[in-house]
Amino acid sequence: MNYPGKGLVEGLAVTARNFVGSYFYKDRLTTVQYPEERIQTPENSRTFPFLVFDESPDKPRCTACKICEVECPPKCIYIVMDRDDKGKPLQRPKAFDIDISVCMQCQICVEVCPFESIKMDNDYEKSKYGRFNDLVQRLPDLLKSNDYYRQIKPVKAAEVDAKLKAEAEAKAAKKAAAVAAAAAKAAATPPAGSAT
Amino acid sequence: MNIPLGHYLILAAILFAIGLAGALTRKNAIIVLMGIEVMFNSAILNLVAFWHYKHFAVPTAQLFAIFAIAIAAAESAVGLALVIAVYRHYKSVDVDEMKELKG
Amino acid sequence: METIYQLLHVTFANVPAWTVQVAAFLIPIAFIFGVYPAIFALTTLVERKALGRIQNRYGPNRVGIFGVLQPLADGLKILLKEDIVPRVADKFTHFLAPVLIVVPGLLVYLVVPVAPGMVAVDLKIGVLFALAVGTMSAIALFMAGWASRNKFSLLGAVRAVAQVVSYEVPTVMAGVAVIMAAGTLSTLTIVQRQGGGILNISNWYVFRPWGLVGFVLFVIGGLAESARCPFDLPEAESELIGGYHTEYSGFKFALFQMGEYLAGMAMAGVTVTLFLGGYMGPGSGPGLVGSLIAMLWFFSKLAGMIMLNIWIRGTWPRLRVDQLMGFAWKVLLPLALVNIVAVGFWHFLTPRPLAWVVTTGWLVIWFLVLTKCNASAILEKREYRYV
Amino acid sequence: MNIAFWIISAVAVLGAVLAVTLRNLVHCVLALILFFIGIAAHYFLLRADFLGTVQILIYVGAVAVLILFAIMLTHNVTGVDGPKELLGVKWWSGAAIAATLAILLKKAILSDPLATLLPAGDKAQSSVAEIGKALVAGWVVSLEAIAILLTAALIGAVVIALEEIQKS
Amino acid sequence: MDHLHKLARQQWLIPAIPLAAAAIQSLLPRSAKKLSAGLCLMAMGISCLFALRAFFATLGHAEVVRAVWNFTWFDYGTVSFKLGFILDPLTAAMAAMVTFVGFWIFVNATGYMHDDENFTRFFCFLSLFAAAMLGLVVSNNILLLFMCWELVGLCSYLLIGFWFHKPSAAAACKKAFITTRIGDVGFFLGILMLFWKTGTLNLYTAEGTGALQRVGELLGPGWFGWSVATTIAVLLFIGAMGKSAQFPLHVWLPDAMEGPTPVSALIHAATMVAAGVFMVGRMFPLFIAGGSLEHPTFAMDMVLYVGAFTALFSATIAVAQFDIKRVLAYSTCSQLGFMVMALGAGGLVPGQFHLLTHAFFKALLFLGSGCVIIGTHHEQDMRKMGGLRKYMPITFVCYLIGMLALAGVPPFAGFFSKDEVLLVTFQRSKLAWGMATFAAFLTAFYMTRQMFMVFAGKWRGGDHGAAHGHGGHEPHEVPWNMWLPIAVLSLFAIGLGFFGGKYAHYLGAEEEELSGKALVMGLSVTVGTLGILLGWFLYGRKPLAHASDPDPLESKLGGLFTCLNRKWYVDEFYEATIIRATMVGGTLFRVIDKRLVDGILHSIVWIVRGISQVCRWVGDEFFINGGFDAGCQTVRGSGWLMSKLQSGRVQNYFRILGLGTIILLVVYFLK
Repeated sequence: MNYPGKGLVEGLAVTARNFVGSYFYKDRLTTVQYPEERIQTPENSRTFPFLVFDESPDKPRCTACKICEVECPPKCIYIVMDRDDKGKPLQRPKAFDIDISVCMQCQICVEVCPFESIKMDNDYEKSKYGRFNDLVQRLPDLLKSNDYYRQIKPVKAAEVDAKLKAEAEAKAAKKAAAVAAAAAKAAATPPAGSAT
Repeated sequence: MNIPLGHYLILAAILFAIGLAGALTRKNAIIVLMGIEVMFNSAILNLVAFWHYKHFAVPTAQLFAIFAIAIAAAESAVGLALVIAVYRHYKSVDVDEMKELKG
Repeated sequence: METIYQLLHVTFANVPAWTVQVAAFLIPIAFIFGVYPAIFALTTLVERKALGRIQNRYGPNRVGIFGVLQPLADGLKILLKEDIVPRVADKFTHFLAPVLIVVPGLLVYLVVPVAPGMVAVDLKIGVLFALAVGTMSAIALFMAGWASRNKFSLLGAVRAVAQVVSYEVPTVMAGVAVIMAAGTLSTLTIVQRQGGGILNISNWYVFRPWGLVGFVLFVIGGLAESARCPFDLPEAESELIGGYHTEYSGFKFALFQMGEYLAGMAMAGVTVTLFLGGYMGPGSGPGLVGSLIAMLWFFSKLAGMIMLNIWIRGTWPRLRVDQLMGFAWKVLLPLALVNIVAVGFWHFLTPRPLAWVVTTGWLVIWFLVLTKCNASAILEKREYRYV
Repeated sequence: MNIAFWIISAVAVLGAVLAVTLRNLVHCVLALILFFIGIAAHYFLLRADFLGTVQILIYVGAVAVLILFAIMLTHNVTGVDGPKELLGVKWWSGAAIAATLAILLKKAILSDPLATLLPAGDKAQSSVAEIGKALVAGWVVSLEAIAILLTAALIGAVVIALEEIQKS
Repeated sequence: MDHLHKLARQQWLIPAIPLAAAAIQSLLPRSAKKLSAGLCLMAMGISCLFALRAFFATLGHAEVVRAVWNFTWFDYGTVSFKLGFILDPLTAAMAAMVTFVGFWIFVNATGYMHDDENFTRFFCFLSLFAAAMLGLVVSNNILLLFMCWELVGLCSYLLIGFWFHKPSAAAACKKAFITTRIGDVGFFLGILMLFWKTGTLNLYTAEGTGALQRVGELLGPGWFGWSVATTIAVLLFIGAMGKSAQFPLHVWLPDAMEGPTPVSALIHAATMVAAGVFMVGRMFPLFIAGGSLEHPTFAMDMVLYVGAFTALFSATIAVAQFDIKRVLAYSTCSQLGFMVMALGAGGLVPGQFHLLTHAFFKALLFLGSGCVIIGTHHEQDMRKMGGLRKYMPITFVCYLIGMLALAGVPPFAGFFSKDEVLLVTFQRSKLAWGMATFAAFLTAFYMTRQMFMVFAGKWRGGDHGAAHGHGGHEPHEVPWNMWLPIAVLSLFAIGLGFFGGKYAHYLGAEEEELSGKALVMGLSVTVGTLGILLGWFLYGRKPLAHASDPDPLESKLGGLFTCLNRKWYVDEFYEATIIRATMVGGTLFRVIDKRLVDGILHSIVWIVRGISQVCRWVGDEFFINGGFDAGCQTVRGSGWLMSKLQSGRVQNYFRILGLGTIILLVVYFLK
């Protein structure tokens, strides 16, 4: 049956269903009551970079190679390499600052890092009351454990771990091979004079 | 209330004179029409005043007032339509410029 | 007013008479100034919550328990806002408009009875007064839009005035049907005429063929006159930013909102009075208890009408300007005129079943004729390319 | 209630004076509305409630809006009305004629014994039902004539205002 | 009687219902065909029920019953104009006939107009016509009657010219309108005179103050030596002549056949043309006032002979027509002549009775011809028909009944009524009776001719088929909504005659034994039979073989046939005399105006100019000019001042108005 205003009446029926239904079926409500409840952010989401350390914050993966500092398009990364008293580089950052009011979350730093040290975080609660200093993330703010990384991005973390492990094993194997080779060489080489 | 009838009549006369002055002095046709509305209203006020003071037994004066209001409404509708039509033609609503009969 | 006067006079027999008189004057005014703005405040909250539920959201629920303090928070926020007046605006008119817009809405409540004998002024011409005062809002809207010196404002104002003037006609005509049936213009008498019958309900005018049609017409006209959805073209956010109140901020803006809501509620109140039996309902009658029940009935009906408005706002899309005008003049006005004739049939035809049949038949025939005549305006269900 | 008469009269006169003297057209209309409301208040004071309401409904609700629309359609929307017209011959002659007329009318009114007539008080009660009955009983022909007039005015106004649009 | 008065108060409903339907229909869109036709039929049906109720209420009373309901239309000074509605047997029978026949004609029209794109407009006009006609019938006031009279004229104009894109239809509708308007001048003069003499336009009132109840006061001298009543009657009859197509104002009716056939059936056979007869019947007291059977008034004589002549004259023309509808149109003229003649002979009852029976069978014949036209795909020439009996059996049977009724064959309705007419005429004038009897003979003959040409023989439509491009179609039977009405009407054409005797009593004539009953009846049957036999002899034995064959009668009569075929050259005569005379007169006056009057004027001017030259030479230059120039200057100056007043500035006028008021007030005070 078709009558004038049919569409209007059907529309009223739909909204009435919504109105009543939303009191009885919680799954109709799409709102997340934010401070009390949060939703797991998707793995591919990203906010700002952070630095990964493995065992303790003293030993970040970062070697202060400054590749990221160079590559960063808005130049929001500032790195000072740590040196010992003699001025010898210690291959770790003394200062690592990211100005998140400048950072544009492009992830290029992550792409270029050869040490899998800098990664994108998904922590979105970075609001601060100050406009200048408060928004500069210092090294202690940036350092987060690998466990944390595994937690927020399990798949990628597993890949990285596997890769690092493989590299470490390869390195160890190579080292072992080198040691073995050296040993073999030492063993296999007769004294030169005796041969001639 | 003990205002004598004369007060109302004089009030109506003053309002009428104001309306007349508006209709006479202003150049804008719309204000001329407004002046005429003022005169209409003051005339109707007379009717109602006489009804209240003298002929309150029958509603005839109020009927006349209603008729007069209806006629004034019709007059203003047509008058304003004419003003709009004239404006389209002369690009002006100045009554001094509307002195030609030919279009 | 007279009832209150009597009540006070009897209760406080030994106070000077003029105090009683003044009190009888002030109490209704206090009532109107106190209750209806309070209902307005509540309505804003209920509206937001209901709209949320209609869209499967929660709505405001943070300020106070269930968000009941939200209106207070809104009010505070809007009071603290900066009041900006455009430099080129017509200052005086710009200031006057938000003041004037609240007045007609409040004036209408003067003649809306909330319980037996409880009406601020029992005017003999109550219905006409309510409708006449309603038109004055058009002037305030025009002043607001014109004084802002803003194209969007002016367009909104012109739309508002055209809309109010156009929908005034069918609304009044729908009211005329009730006036004819009741034989009086007094709102109190009209409500009394709707009493009796089964449970004080069956004599409501909405349960008459012409009354139903009149009710629908009046609700539509009321929505349009108070510029509520789906007739909110004057302030259409997506087209005119905010229409006539684009250039208003702070408390003046709040006054506009308030005026609009008060006008809408006033129309709802008049609708309840004219068609839904006012305070009539099971249990309402004279006496203290009866009056309280009657008041309960009136305010529940008012709440129902407000909910209907919210429901409609949450559902229907906005009209186009030409559709708006065409609807008023080609559908509502003829239907209202036909409805008046139907009341004539109702009045003169006996016995009642015959009147029912003839009136219903007459209205249905004309409804079909109007549908046929406006067939080109009725939109078919359309398949959109991009769903 | 004397005070009411004087206040309302002052409002009405003020409205009328402003309506015909203000420079800005829209302000003129707003003043005119004030005047209309003043007249309506006078009707209420004279116990012609129905007329007062009709006055508001028709004049404030319709005629004033109509004038506003006419201004919007004919003038620059800000409503500013050209240079000042004061102090011209035209102004003085018009004002003089109006003033003379007012004075003479006052004299005429006061010279009549009716001017001192006191009000009837509560006896003058307007009954809407009475007006309605009179309209459809004794004055039905006038009512019909008014109806025809209004219809003709409606059609005429539309035709006059639409004419040029259709041509172009 | 109380019941009758109650019904009389409701008489207005009979025209009001179709009027309301017309009002609604006029607002319907073009596509609402079914709704429009439904409304029209419904309104007519309801009206018919009301009319039948009124009709049956008037039956069975011992004497003539009459109930009226008058009301004041408006007061003008001391004069109050009243309108009124009447319920008496004349009205009741007429209203019942109009609504009943009209209803079936409307049904037929739904079929006939089925494919017309202006269907809605057509039915709107039909409703309006029905309303006007019924208003005419039920009005108790000559002014209301006249208004409705004009309104039916207007509807007739609209409906004849319904296909106004055809030039012939446009001309025909103008002709019908103008010709009847000539008669209406007389009618209106009659009304004015009636009002002048009696001061009222109501025909009957309960108090006995109606115009027709006071004809006794109208026997004073009027115009041309007649009494006032006779003068009014003659003037009114001029109106009736126009409306009822009496010679010499009959010329519009045949041309009116340009309209759609249901219109011809409704307006030009059953109802509107009968309005003239009805009006004469309604005003009958005026016609007979002051006369008797032996010394009838001039009005009665005029009515009698105009009727008799028209009956014969039109019948002769009908003999030689080839258009199926034109034959019927002239036949209608002729039958109207019979009715008028009967009235003129003092026989109100036979005249009205013939009106009723004629309405049924002539509507039947017209609708039948409409069926034939539809069945043969819009062919109207009888020479191109033939053999339709095979193709359209139902139409044939009904048409045959109608034809027999018209020809006056005994058991059918036409026989009874025509016999009554002839009988009453026989009492008055042997001459008129003779003419009428011959007309009856011709009637039988031309109807037989038509039957044979249309229904007998073989289908001749194919002859010209190639030329028209659609003639290849075989004729076919029409749909049910077209044949059902004629079937219903044919029942009445058979049966209605038996009520004739009762009808006489019903309308109030005294039962009187008329002489020569056997002779008249025998002769009318004889001439009817002879006519049919002659028709069979000429057309039935050997039907036309081809459409181009000459008419058998043409070979017998020769030039006379051509003369009849051209309608006795009346149109040409009018063209040559009245119209030409008017044109010539106009030209003549123009010439007189230009030559004679202007010539005189010019010569006077020359003379005056000559004199003035002399005067100027003699003394003007010297004596007068000195003072005159100064005067001229003054006049010019004042004129200049006055022209300043006419500045075209509204406010100046306004200002002067204000000043004038002030001056008036000042004068008032100084007085």
